[in-house]
Amino acid sequence: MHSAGCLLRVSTLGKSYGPVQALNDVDFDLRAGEVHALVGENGAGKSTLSRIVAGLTAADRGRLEFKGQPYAPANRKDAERQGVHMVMQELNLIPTLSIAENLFLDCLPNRWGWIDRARLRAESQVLLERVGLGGLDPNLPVSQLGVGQQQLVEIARSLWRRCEVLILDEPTAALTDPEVELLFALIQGLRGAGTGIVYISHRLEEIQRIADRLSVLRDGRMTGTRAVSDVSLEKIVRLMVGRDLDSETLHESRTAGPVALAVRGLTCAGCVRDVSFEVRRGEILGFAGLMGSGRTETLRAVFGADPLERGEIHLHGSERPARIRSPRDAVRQGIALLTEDRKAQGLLLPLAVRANITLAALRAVAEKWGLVRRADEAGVARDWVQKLAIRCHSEEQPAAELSGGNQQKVVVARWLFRDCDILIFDEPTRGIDVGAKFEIYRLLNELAGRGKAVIVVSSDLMELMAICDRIAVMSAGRLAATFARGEWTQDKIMAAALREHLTTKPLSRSDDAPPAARN
Amino acid sequence: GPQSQTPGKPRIALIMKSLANEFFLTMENGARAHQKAHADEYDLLANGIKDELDVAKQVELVEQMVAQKVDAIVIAPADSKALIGVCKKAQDAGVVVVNIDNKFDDAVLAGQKIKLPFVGPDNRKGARRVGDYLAKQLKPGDKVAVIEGPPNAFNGQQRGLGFDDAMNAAGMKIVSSQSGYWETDKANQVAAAIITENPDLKAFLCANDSMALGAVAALRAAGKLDQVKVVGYDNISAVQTLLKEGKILATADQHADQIAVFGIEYALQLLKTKTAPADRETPVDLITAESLAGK
Amino acid sequence: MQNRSRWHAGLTEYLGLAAALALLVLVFSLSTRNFFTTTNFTTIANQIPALLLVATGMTFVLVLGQIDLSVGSVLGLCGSVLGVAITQWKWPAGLAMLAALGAGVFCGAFNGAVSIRWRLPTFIVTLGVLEMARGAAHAVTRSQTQYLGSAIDWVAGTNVLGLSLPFLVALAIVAASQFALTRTVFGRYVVAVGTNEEAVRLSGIDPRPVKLAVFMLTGLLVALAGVIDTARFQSANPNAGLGLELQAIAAAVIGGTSLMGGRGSVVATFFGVLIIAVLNSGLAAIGARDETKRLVTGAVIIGAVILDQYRHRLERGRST
Amino acid sequence: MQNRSRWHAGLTEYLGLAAALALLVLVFSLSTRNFFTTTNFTTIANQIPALLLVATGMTFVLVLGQIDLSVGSVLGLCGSVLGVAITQWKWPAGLAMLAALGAGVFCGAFNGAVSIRWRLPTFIVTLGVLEMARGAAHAVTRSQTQYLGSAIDWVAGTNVLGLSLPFLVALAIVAASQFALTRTVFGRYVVAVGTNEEAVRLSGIDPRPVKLAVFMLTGLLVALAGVIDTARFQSANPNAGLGLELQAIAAAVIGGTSLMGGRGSVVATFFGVLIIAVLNSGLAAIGARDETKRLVTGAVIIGAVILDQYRHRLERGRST
Ligand SMILES: Nc1ncnc2c1ncn2[C@@H]1O[C@H](COP(=O)(O)OP(=O)(O)OP(=O)(O)O)[C@@H](O)[C@H]1O
Ligand SMILES: Nc1ncnc2c1ncn2[C@@H]1O[C@H](COP(=O)(O)OP(=O)(O)OP(=O)(O)O)[C@@H](O)[C@H]1O
Ligand SMILES: [Mg+2]
Ligand SMILES: [Mg+2]
Repeated sequence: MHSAGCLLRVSTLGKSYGPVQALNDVDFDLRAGEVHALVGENGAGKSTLSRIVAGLTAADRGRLEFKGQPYAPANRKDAERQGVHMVMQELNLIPTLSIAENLFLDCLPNRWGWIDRARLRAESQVLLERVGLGGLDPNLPVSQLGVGQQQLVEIARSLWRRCEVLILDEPTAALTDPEVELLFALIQGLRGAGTGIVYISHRLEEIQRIADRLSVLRDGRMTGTRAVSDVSLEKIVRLMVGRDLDSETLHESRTAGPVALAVRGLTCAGCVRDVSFEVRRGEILGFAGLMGSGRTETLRAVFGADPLERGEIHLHGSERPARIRSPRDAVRQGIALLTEDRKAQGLLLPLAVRANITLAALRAVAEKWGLVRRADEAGVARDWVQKLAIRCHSEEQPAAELSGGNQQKVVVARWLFRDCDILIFDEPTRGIDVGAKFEIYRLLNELAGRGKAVIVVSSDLMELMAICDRIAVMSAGRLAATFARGEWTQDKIMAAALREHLTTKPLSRSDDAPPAARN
Repeated sequence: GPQSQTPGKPRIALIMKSLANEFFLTMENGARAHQKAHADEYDLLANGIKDELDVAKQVELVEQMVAQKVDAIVIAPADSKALIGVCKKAQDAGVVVVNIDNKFDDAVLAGQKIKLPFVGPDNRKGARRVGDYLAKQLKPGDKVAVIEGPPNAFNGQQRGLGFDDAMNAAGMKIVSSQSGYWETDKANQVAAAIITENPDLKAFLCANDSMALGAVAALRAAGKLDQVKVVGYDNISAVQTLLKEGKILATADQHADQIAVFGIEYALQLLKTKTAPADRETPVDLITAESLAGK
Repeated sequence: MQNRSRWHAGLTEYLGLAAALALLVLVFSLSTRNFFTTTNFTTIANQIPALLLVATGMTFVLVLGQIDLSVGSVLGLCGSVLGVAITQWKWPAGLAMLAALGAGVFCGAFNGAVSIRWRLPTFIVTLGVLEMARGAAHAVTRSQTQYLGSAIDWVAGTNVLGLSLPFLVALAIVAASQFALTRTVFGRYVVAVGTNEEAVRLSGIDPRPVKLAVFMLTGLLVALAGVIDTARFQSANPNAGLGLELQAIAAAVIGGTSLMGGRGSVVATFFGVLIIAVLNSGLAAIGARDETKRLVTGAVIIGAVILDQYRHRLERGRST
Repeated sequence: MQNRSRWHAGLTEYLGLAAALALLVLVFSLSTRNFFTTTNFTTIANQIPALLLVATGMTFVLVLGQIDLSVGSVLGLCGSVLGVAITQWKWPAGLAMLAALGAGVFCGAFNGAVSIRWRLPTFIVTLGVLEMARGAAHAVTRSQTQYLGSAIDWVAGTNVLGLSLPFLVALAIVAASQFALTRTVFGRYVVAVGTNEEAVRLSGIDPRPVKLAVFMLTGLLVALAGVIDTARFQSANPNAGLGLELQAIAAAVIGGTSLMGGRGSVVATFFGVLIIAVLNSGLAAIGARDETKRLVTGAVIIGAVILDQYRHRLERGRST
C-alpha cells in the first residue's frame, strides 16, 4: 500500500552471511521529508540494511518499494540514478586522487574524455563550501586529509546529486561539534526540500535532536518504529540492548597515583607546538579539541610513531628523558596506542580475530623458542571475545567480516591483552554502540582503578566529560587549557578549543604539505 | 678497463656474442692479449652482449661503435640475418667490418650485394667430425639423442646438422632432438627424460659442453654412465677431466682465442691495404682422450 | 602563486632523476672520447623508441596495480608476424603492420580478459602468455629469423634533424600518455583503480573495462615497438624482446612508479629509460668487461632509486 | 569436531592443485611409454630440490609482501664460490660449502638491508642484485665452468630408497618451513607484516628484523640450492639459475600464494613445483617441439591457477 509521502518501503527483508543472519524479516519505511534514525548495537544489521537499499548488496529475501514501484537496484550507480544515495560508514575515498576528483569520480566533467579542470575545480569549491571545508584547495590529494575531513568530503559527494533518499551511516563518528552542527544544518535543508533521510548513529543525543522517527534493530530484527518525541533516551537504550544501562557509575572517584607519563615541550613538524602535560597512574586524562587540532599527532609522537622535533618524554617520574624512537620502544616501556583509523593502522583485516587480538603480545602465548601454543592462543582470544562481547561466530572469523564496532573492540582487546601501564586511546568509541561504549567506559574505569594511566582522545565531548578525571584541550596544535573534574563546563572547553583560532591564524591544511601521509 | 686512446692509431671494436659463454670469453682474452703485444699498432674496444639471444643489444653495440668513430668492427653476429643491415650501415659510414665466428647468411648477402669478409670455423664440419668419431664406437641402428642449442642459434643449428649428417651416414637412429638452451640445468632435465623414455639409448650428442655436463649428471643419476656415451662441443676447461676419465667421449675445439685474433689481423690488413683478402676458415680440432694424452 | 608552485613541484619532481642522468653523462663524457657528441646522442635517441614505448605501456599497467611480464615475448611475436607476413605470405607492408599491431592488441586483450574473467593475478596470466607468445613467435617463423630487406625501411629510415621517425613518434606518445594519465577521465580511473579497486567499484564505476583497456593499450604499444625494431634491424627475430619486461619495469620503477599501484608518471619513466640507455651506451663506449658492466648496472639501478629517495626527503623537508 | 574440520580444510585446500597434478600425470602416462614408472618419479624427485628450496624461500618473501628477483643470480654466485673455492683455492669441501652458504646469506642480507635502510621497493633492489650477483659469479669464475670431479659427490650421491639426500633435505625443509610459517611467532609476524606493515609497526613490533630475516633465510635456501646443483652436475657454472626467479615465483603463485602479501603456504608451493617439474619432464619425454613446449607450459600455468580458483569457489559455496 502506497500512502502519501511514503518514499521507501522495505518488507520482510532477509540477508545472511554464512551462518550469520544479518537481517531477519525486517520491515522499514521512510517518508519524504523526514529524518528516520536507525539505531542498534554493533552488528545489529544497520549497515547491511543500508547497503541493500543503496544497491551495494543484494538481499536474500523480501521486497523493496520506492515511490510505490518495486525497487531492485542492480548496483550503486543504478540506485543513485533513481535518487537513492548513501554515505558509507567506512571511508571509501581514493587517497591518490584530489578532493575534486573524488567528489565527482563517477561523472568527471569532461569533453571527449578530457577533464574540464576549471569546471571541476569550481564545482568542487561550491560543494566544499557547503560542508564547511571552503578553505581547502580542491586539488589537494585526499591522502593529506585527516579522518574527519575525509568524512566531510564523503558527505559532500552525495550532496550535489538529485537526492530523494539519503542514507548517512554514522556520519558523525569522526566529527567534532562544529562540524556536527554544520551537518545538521545541511540535513535540515535537505529535509525541507523533501528528501527522506536515514540517519544511523550511536550518539543517541544527536538522534533526539534531529530525528523525527526512530527504528531499532536488534540482532537483525526490527523491534519497532516510533516517534522520537515519544521515547526517552533510557527507553531507546533499553530497546537496543534489552536492559537498562547504569550511567551513574561512569566515573568512579579514585585517588591518582604518581606521575606515569610527563611530556615536556613536545613539538613536531607542522602541527604540534610546545605541548606539555602529565598523566598519573589511576587517572583518565581526556584530550578534547577541534578536528585537526593536533591531538592525534601529539599522541602519535609520544608513542614514537612519528618523529618528534623537540621535547622530552619522562616515564614514571624519572628525570632522565625516555628514549622512544619507535612504537616498539614505546610498547616495551609500557605505552600502548589505539589508533584512530582501525582499518588502515590497526587491523590485519584478512586474518582471524584471534591473530588480531594476540598480535601485540604473541610471545605471551608462545614457547620461549617461538612456537605458538595454539590452544592457549585460541583460549585467550575466546576470553577477550567474551569479555568485550565481540560479536563474531568464532575467534577464527576474519576481522574483515566483523561490523565496524566489533572491529574496534578487537583492537581494544589487543591492547588490553598486552597489558601496558600507559594506555592511549585515540577515539576508542568511534562507531561503537551504546552498550559497547558503556562496556568500554567501564573498562577504562577499571583500568584506571587498577592503577594504569589512561589517555583518551575523543571528539565526543559528553563522553570525555563523563569519564575523565582531567581534560586537556588542544587548539591549533597547542595545549590551550587543562581542566580538572568539576572545573569544566562545555562552554569553557569549547572556548579553549577555539582560543588559538581567534588569536592566531589557524593552521590550514591547504598551504602546508603534510607530514608523512597517514592513511 | 678503460683503454689508452692515442689518436692516430686505428681503433678496432670487437663485438662478440654472449659473454656468459666461456667460448667468447676466451675469444676476448685472446684478442686482449694480442692487443697488448701489438699495443703500438691499434687500440681495442671489446664488447659483448649478455646472452646470445639479445640481438637488439648487439645491433645497438654496432651503432654505438659507429658513433664512437672506430675504424674497424670485428663482429661475431648473434644472428646471421638481423645484423646485416646495421653492418651495411657501418660499412657505408666508412668503417671496415669483418665477420668472424658465425657466418652471415649468404643468400641475404648476395641479395643485398654486400660483401663482408668472413673468418671462422665451419661448425657443421666440426660437429660432423665429432659425430663420426662417436659413430665408430657404436653399432649401426643404435639409438642416439641430440641436445641442441636454442632453436634459432645459427651455430647451434649447424652443429645439429653436422651431428645429423654423421649419424645418418653411420645408420644410427636419432630418437629425440630437443633444445637444452646451452644450459647445464635445462639439458639435464631433457636428458633425464630422454633416458627414462629410451632405456636402450646409446649416446647423447650435445651442441655444447655445458649441456654435455648436464647430460653426464643425468646419466650418473640414472646409473648409466658406462652404457651411454656423451659428446660435446667447444672444449671448455671443465670437460678436460671428463674427457680423460672417458665420461665424455669427444668434443671439438674451435680455438676461440685465435678466431678473434685472425679477425683483427684481417681488419688491420684491410685498413692498411684497402684490399680484401679471401675468406678464411679457421681450424676445428677433434678432442678426445687420446688427443689430450698426445699433447 | 598557485601556478608557480605547480611549476616548481613539476620541476623538483624530476630533479633526482635528472641529477642521476646528468651524473652518468658527466662520468662517461670524462672517461671516453666521443661520448659527448651529437652523433652519440642521436644514436642513443634512435635506439630507445622500443624500450620507451614498452615502458610507457608498463607504467600504465603498474599504475593500475598490475604487472605485464609478457611484453618481451609479445614484442617478439608481433615482429615475427610482421616478418612472416611480408616475406612468406607476401602481404603488402601496410597490411602486415596492421596484422602485427592486431597481434599485440590481441595478446593484451587476452591478458586482460583472462585475468578479469577468472580474477587471476596478472602476474601469473602474463607469465603464461610470456611462454605462449614466445612459442607462437617460434611457431610462426619456424624459429628462423626473417630477413625483410628494405621492405619497411621507411619506418626507421625517415629522419628529421638526425632524429628518426620512431623516436619522434615515441616522444609524441610519451607526451600524449602523460596527458592521458593526468588529464583524462580514463587516466584518473587508472590511478583510482590502482589505488583502491574496491572503492572504485563502490563508487559505481566498473573497473573491468579500465583494466582491459590498459592491457590492450600496452599490447598496442608493444606491437608498435615490435614493428619499429623489425624495421630497424630489417629482420624479424622470434627471440626479440627477451628480458624486456624486466628492463621496462626497471625503467618505470627507477622513475618512481610504484609497484603497488596508484602512483606513477610517464615522464619519469622516460627518465628511467634514458638512464638505462645512457648507462648501456657509456659502458659499451668504455669497453668495460662484462662482469664490470653487470656490477655497475646493478649498482646504478639501486643508486638511482636511492638518489630519488633523497630528493623526496629533501622536498618533504623543505615544504614542512 | 574442531580437529576433523581442520583436517578437512587442509585436504580441500590442496584439492585443486592435486587435481591439476593428477591430470598432468595422467595425460603424460597415457602419451608416453615410461612416464608412469618408479624410475621416472625418482628421477623427477631428484631433479627438483633446487627449485623447491628456492620456491620455499620465495614463498616467505611473497607472503611478506615483497619479491626477490635475485635468486637465480645468487644461486649462480653461490655455486661459483663453491666451485672456485674447491678447484682454485683448494679449500676443503666443508669450508667451501660454508663460504657458498655465506655468500647466499650475504646477498640476502644485502637485499634486505638496502631496501630497509632506504625504504626502496625490493623489486628494484633485488633487480640490481640480480645483475650484480651474476657479474660477481662471472668475476669469481672468470666465466669458466669449474669442474669439481667427485669432491662433493656425497651431497648428491647419497641415496635412501632411490631418493637422493638433497630431495630428502628439501622435503624436510619444506615441512619445517610450513611449520614455521603457520605455527611460530616468526611466521605469524611474516604474515602480519605482509598483511599490514603499518598496523604491525604500531603494535610495537619492529617489522625490519622480520624482513631482514626473511631475505637472509631466502639467501640461505638459495645457496643450499646452489650447493646441491653444483654437486649434482659436479661442476659450477656461473650461468646457473638463469630465469629461476620467474620459475620460483610461478611455483609459489600456482600454489595460491598472493603477490600482495599476507597469504601463502609452503606446501601449496610444493605442489606448484611438482606441477612445473612434471610438466617439464613429460614434455621432454614426449619430445615435443620447442614451441609446443612453450605453448603448453604457458597454458598449464594459467590453467592450474584457474582450476584452483574453481576449487576456491566450490569451497566457499559449500561453507555458505
Ligand atoms: N561481508 C560480510 N561477511 C560476513 N559477515 C558480514 C559481512 N558484512 C556484515 N556481516 C555480519 O553481518 C552482521 C551485521 O553487520 P552490519 O555491518 O550491518 O552491522 P551494523 O549494525 O552496521 O554494526 P555497526 O554499528 O558496528 O556498524 C554482523 O554480524 C556482521 O558480522
Ligand atoms: N594525513 C595528514 N596529512 C596532512 N596533514 C595532516 C594529516 N594529519 C594531520 N594533519 C595536520 O595535522 C594537524 C593535526 O591533525 P590531527 O589529526 O593530529 O588532529 P586531531 O585533533 O586528532 O583531529 P582529527 O579529528 O582529524 O583526528 C592538522 O591541522 C593537519 O593540518
Ligand atoms: Mg555499520
Ligand atoms: Mg585524531
